[in-house]
Amino acid sequence: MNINKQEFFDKITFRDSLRLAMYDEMSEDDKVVIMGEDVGKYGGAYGATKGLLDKFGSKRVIDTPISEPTIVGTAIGAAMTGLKPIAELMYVDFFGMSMDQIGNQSAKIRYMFGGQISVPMVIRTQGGTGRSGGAQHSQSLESWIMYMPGLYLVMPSNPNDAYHLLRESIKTNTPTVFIEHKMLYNFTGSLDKNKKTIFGKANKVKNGNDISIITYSRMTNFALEAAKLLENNNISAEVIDLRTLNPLDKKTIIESVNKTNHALVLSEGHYTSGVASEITSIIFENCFKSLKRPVIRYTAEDTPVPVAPNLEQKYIPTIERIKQYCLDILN
Amino acid sequence: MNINKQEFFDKITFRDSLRLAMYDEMSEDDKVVIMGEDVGKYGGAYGATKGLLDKFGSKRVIDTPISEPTIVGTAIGAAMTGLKPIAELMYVDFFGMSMDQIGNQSAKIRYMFGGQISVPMVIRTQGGTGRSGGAQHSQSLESWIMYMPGLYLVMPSNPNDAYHLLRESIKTNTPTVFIEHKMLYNFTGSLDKNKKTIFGKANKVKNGNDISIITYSRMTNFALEAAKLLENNNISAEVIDLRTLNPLDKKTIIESVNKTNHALVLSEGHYTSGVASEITSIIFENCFKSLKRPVIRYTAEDTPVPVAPNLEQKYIPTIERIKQYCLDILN
Amino acid sequence: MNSKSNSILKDLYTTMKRIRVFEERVAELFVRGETAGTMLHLSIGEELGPACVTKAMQDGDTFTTHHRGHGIFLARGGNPDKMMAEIAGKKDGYCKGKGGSMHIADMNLGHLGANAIVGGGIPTVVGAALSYKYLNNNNVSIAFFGDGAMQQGILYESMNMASLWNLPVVFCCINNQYGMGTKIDDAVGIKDFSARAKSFGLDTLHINHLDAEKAFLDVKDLIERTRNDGPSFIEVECYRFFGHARKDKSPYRSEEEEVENRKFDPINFAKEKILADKILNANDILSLDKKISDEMDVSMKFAMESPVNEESEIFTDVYDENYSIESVDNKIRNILKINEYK
Amino acid sequence: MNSKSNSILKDLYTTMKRIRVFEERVAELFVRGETAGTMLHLSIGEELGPACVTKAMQDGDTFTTHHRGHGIFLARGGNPDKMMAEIAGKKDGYCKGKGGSMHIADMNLGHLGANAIVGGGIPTVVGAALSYKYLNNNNVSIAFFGDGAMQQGILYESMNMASLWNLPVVFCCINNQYGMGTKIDDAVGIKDFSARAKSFGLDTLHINHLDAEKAFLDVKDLIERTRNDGPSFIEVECYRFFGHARKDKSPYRSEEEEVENRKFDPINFAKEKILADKILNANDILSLDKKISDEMDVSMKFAMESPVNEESEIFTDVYDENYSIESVDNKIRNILKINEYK
Ligand SMILES: Cc1ncc(C[n+]2csc(CCOP(=O)(O)OP(=O)(O)O)c2C)c(N)n1
Ligand SMILES: Cc1ncc(C[n+]2csc(CCOP(=O)(O)OP(=O)(O)O)c2C)c(N)n1
Ligand SMILES: [Mg+2]
Ligand SMILES: [Mg+2]
Repeated sequence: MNINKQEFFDKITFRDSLRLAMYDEMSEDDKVVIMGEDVGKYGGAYGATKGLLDKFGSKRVIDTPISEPTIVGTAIGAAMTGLKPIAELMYVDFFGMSMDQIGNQSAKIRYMFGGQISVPMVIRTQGGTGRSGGAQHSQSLESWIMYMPGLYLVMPSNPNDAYHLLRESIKTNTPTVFIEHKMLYNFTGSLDKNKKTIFGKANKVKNGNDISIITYSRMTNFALEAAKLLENNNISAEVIDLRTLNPLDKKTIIESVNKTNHALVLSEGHYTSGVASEITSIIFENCFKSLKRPVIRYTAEDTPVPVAPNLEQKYIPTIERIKQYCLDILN
Repeated sequence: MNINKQEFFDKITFRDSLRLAMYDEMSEDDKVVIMGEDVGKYGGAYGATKGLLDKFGSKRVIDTPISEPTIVGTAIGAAMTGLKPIAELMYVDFFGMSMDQIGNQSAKIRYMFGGQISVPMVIRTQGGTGRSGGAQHSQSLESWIMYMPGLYLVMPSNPNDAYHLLRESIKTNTPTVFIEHKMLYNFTGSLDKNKKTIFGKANKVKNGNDISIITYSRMTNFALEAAKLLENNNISAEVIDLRTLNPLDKKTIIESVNKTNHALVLSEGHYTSGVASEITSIIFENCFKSLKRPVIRYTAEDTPVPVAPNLEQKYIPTIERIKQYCLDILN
Repeated sequence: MNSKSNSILKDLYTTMKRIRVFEERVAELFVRGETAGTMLHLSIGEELGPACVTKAMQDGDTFTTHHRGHGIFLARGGNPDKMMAEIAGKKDGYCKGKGGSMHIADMNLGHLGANAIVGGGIPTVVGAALSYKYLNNNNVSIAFFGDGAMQQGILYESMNMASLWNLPVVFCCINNQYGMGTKIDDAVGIKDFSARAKSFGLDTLHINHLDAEKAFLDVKDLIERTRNDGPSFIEVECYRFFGHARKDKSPYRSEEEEVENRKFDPINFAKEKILADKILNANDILSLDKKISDEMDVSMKFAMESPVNEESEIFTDVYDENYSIESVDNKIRNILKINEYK
Repeated sequence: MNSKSNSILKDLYTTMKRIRVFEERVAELFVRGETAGTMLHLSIGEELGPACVTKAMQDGDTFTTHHRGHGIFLARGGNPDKMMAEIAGKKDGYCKGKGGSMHIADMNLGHLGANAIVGGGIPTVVGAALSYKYLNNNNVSIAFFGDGAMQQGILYESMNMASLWNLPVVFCCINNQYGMGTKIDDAVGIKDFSARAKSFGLDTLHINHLDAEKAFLDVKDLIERTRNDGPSFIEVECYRFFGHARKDKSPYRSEEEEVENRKFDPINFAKEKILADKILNANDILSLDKKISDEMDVSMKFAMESPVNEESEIFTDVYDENYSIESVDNKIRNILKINEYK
């Protein structure tokens, strides 16, 4: 990539934004290291660390064996003793085997030890459907993390947020889980290094008056597409991209719904007991008086993810149906 | 225990109910085996398998090494090849290391393999606060499981349900997570072997007209105590014990709230993104028109569990505050 | 060279060749855009292990495989039509297209499932072997996995349990020298996997040659010992001829290395031995190969012609009972309906 | 016997004795109902390993412990007042009473934390050692764990990584023969833990005697080698004199076994050697013991008199920054307030 050209920043991929964020952070702070399976020579399963090994060497970009719990655990130990590790888990689905180190250790160390020490680490990982990865390579497990006090949880939807939020995630001393959607890596947008994304602040990506679509990660783009379609029906939808699920910017959600009086919560996770349940509760609780219709949560199905492409596509929310449910709510 | 005396059944502990359920099921079906850490000679960390080794021998009551992922994985393999294993995880907190086998394997095998095979196993485990076990031995992690399609989730509150639901959990071919609250083992009640608990049906443990308290597991008892206090204020609270979180008996919840027009959701899990969020959403969605006040969810705090007994006590819902919040809602 | 031995080698050759051609057709299916996704892990070059080990199995023996398991399954008798259809994500596949390449299974054949989690299927066979011991039948259960899985803790937990209970389990490591782009030297401190297995009390066998017949006989002995005496470990050294998955062009290794290593081809080795020992002549082999090629063409066609599955299939097979899963659409419609007159 | 050696043994005796008495006071604290809960895992009988290994550590070296870690921490210099207060769940404890016996830590002393998850603290030291290598200082990091943790997969993943990267890590197994009620023979197929470690490329040391001085010298050598040459494994055999936790009366083992094994007491052994070698006389020892006893009485008193912590402490230390955590009560009050006039 030729990062000296403005056009590079005008149309940068999500992937390159992430690479650049790590590049910049590593250049500024030599305590930042990357570790994970195939993050070095291979450049990351989805290419997000490509080039970093060449630039920073194998002491700072560390290829690990296929040992997820220990990758996270090692990052914890490094973070407690002076480094700022970015540990990559190739798929979010590998939370299954590493939740002890993530949820029982990194999230709780500061608390259990009475505030003696912080664990300044980032767990970068990748999730979601879209590539027929099947039930064990396509999940959305953010609700597990959102349930764990002590962890920040970041799920950006565009290159600018990806860049700034990853840098902030590395800088903060609180262990942070950073989940990238596999279908976003090739998604392009502009990046302005001066246009910092405020960590913990939701983004009103589209202003609107009739209904609020509250979402995050890849579904933000689905929501925007649906909002476009809704314009044809003379409906002006507001789209809120949460960006960070912890901290969660309740204020922006509530203000939006209090304005539009209608809400659709959109998530690629399962319906039951997912992030959408939490957001839905928050809206009902706080906008009970202003809501003209019940909040609707539109999510993936309550089944494992099927492999067959035709099933996988119907398994998650579709733009067409987002539009339709908005119309239904407003009816 | 002298199980020939009626009085034994009139006042049986939760622990003995569980033992008896396993005893009866193992007596009826020689494919049922128990495996886990210290389930044999030790009789289980909380005594729930005491005596079973003597009765059924070490081929059926199997002490395992301290290898949680493999305990679950071994149970899966056994379940796929003719046995009906009950795997004990000593603490629910050990989900952290075994969620791959629980959530990525047992829950999904049937689906991924197109319905070719079932995984008839039970994971019995134990959770909750009350013994100063600290952040890694006192969690309520049911929301992780509730989020995983393919798993039943059972959390009984009394000896009769414990007995019948455990037997049903063993009988069903769907992998079932059965979570016992550590403070319930010594809790007594009556057991009627003929009074079967319907799997998937919530229990209206107390009838009432003014407000519905929706809860499960140990908090059911807190709710009942609070309901008693509320009587003094001339308030009649209805208490619903969900018993199984998957299947979830939405109908009973909805009918109750549609009658009382007020609801408090009570859980020992965290506030954010927990089971309470799901129940709260369901009530708002389905009782939006009948609700006179917003639903309130009352839960443990959004922090790890502190060890100090005085802090631990304040960390979870208290009976006094349950009462108070009911009054506040009705005000 | 007696005729029994003759037929062993011929069998092994046929099995290996069928794997090779099957995988080539999968690659073609991919190129034609007919596979479900790109996560297709081919075992070209690694045929020896699957052929030898599955041939040493008996009725009722079971196994699990890793993500690179087509060859093992096919060698054990998997139906290539249904396999190919599953890989294409189609209705006629083994798992109705819901599992795909990485989650293929066949209970009738004792295939307890491929697994997309490295190491994920290993404890399954410990549990199966526990059943066999309990039920007092004489079966073994075999876990196949890659060298990468040697770095998954669950393997050692499983080895210990199998050893403690003296279970009829075979842990079979197909060591193709790579875990994705990471060479084995960059993944382990010490490469002697047998030493690891021995330290947990397992009987071991290390195959690092191309002689399939010899390998088969050694494996057969070991599996019979396992049936009676307890767990064992097999390492089969080989080389992953191509990229990790369909899109990987292996930029992390040199072309020379690849060319050099592809010379160690178990199929060529077997073919030459067959010719040298005059078990078959060149023409026989040509027509055998042709038969295999035709067979796999048919399978590929079968897969391409198989219909996709109905949308309603999303909702089946989640729970055992007739617990009907409400679609999200239904859930939403209900809520909208209830609140219609507000 | 030179005077340096004299002082080593005296030191080791003192350290072991301090552990013993500390643990006895914890037991007393429990009986008085002054501990936070019953999950108190005493290391009586197991003092040799903690004493020797911590004495061989240098400034800046770090360690993690398991749930039975009081002795290790105390031996490394832990303040018994603050330890006892933590075990009581009090404000003056190391972790403000929020961590308790199983989550005690002291960053100033390099104690990266006890852990209630068997094996949970093991990879931490691999990460610490990675830092040391990166930062180019000369420190080692040591994980202490029990024989039960030898059955946790994460240990082998950690050994492999330490070996692969040649990190200054010591894996120290305090083998007290039991994991709760399960005797080691019922937990492992093969008891030779050193063989396991060796197969992953680790230098090993097995201590199965009571001679603390000899053990210390061997450990010291090993740790110095680790500092320069890479990871190692120490197994210290001992016997858990009492139950697993405070309420366990060990019904799963015989009284004879206990009586027999309690004879192998490292403290008695050291005392007799001190007397035999005339390093101290009986009176010296009596007064030394008295001093220790007094010290621990003071600590116990300190713990009992320490106040409980304020309720507001529930909400601190969760996140690093001044991210204020809203209490559930606040959340509820807000919702009620917003909806007041409905
Ligand atoms: C637990 C887990 N970690 C990482 C991956 C991603 N991944 C898939 S295959 C693979 C390489 C596995 O190497 P190996 O076990 O040697 O098998 P091979 O691909 O060489 O057949 C990796 C890292 C995974 N699927 N599961
Ligand atoms: C992962 C995990 N599994 C189980 C337990 C419950 N448990 C606590 S201590 C213990 C025994 C551990 O034995 P060992 O490692 O030998 O240590 P010891 O208690 O003998 O010092 C068990 C099973 C736990 N805390 N963590
Ligand atoms: Mg490999
Ligand atoms: Mg022990």
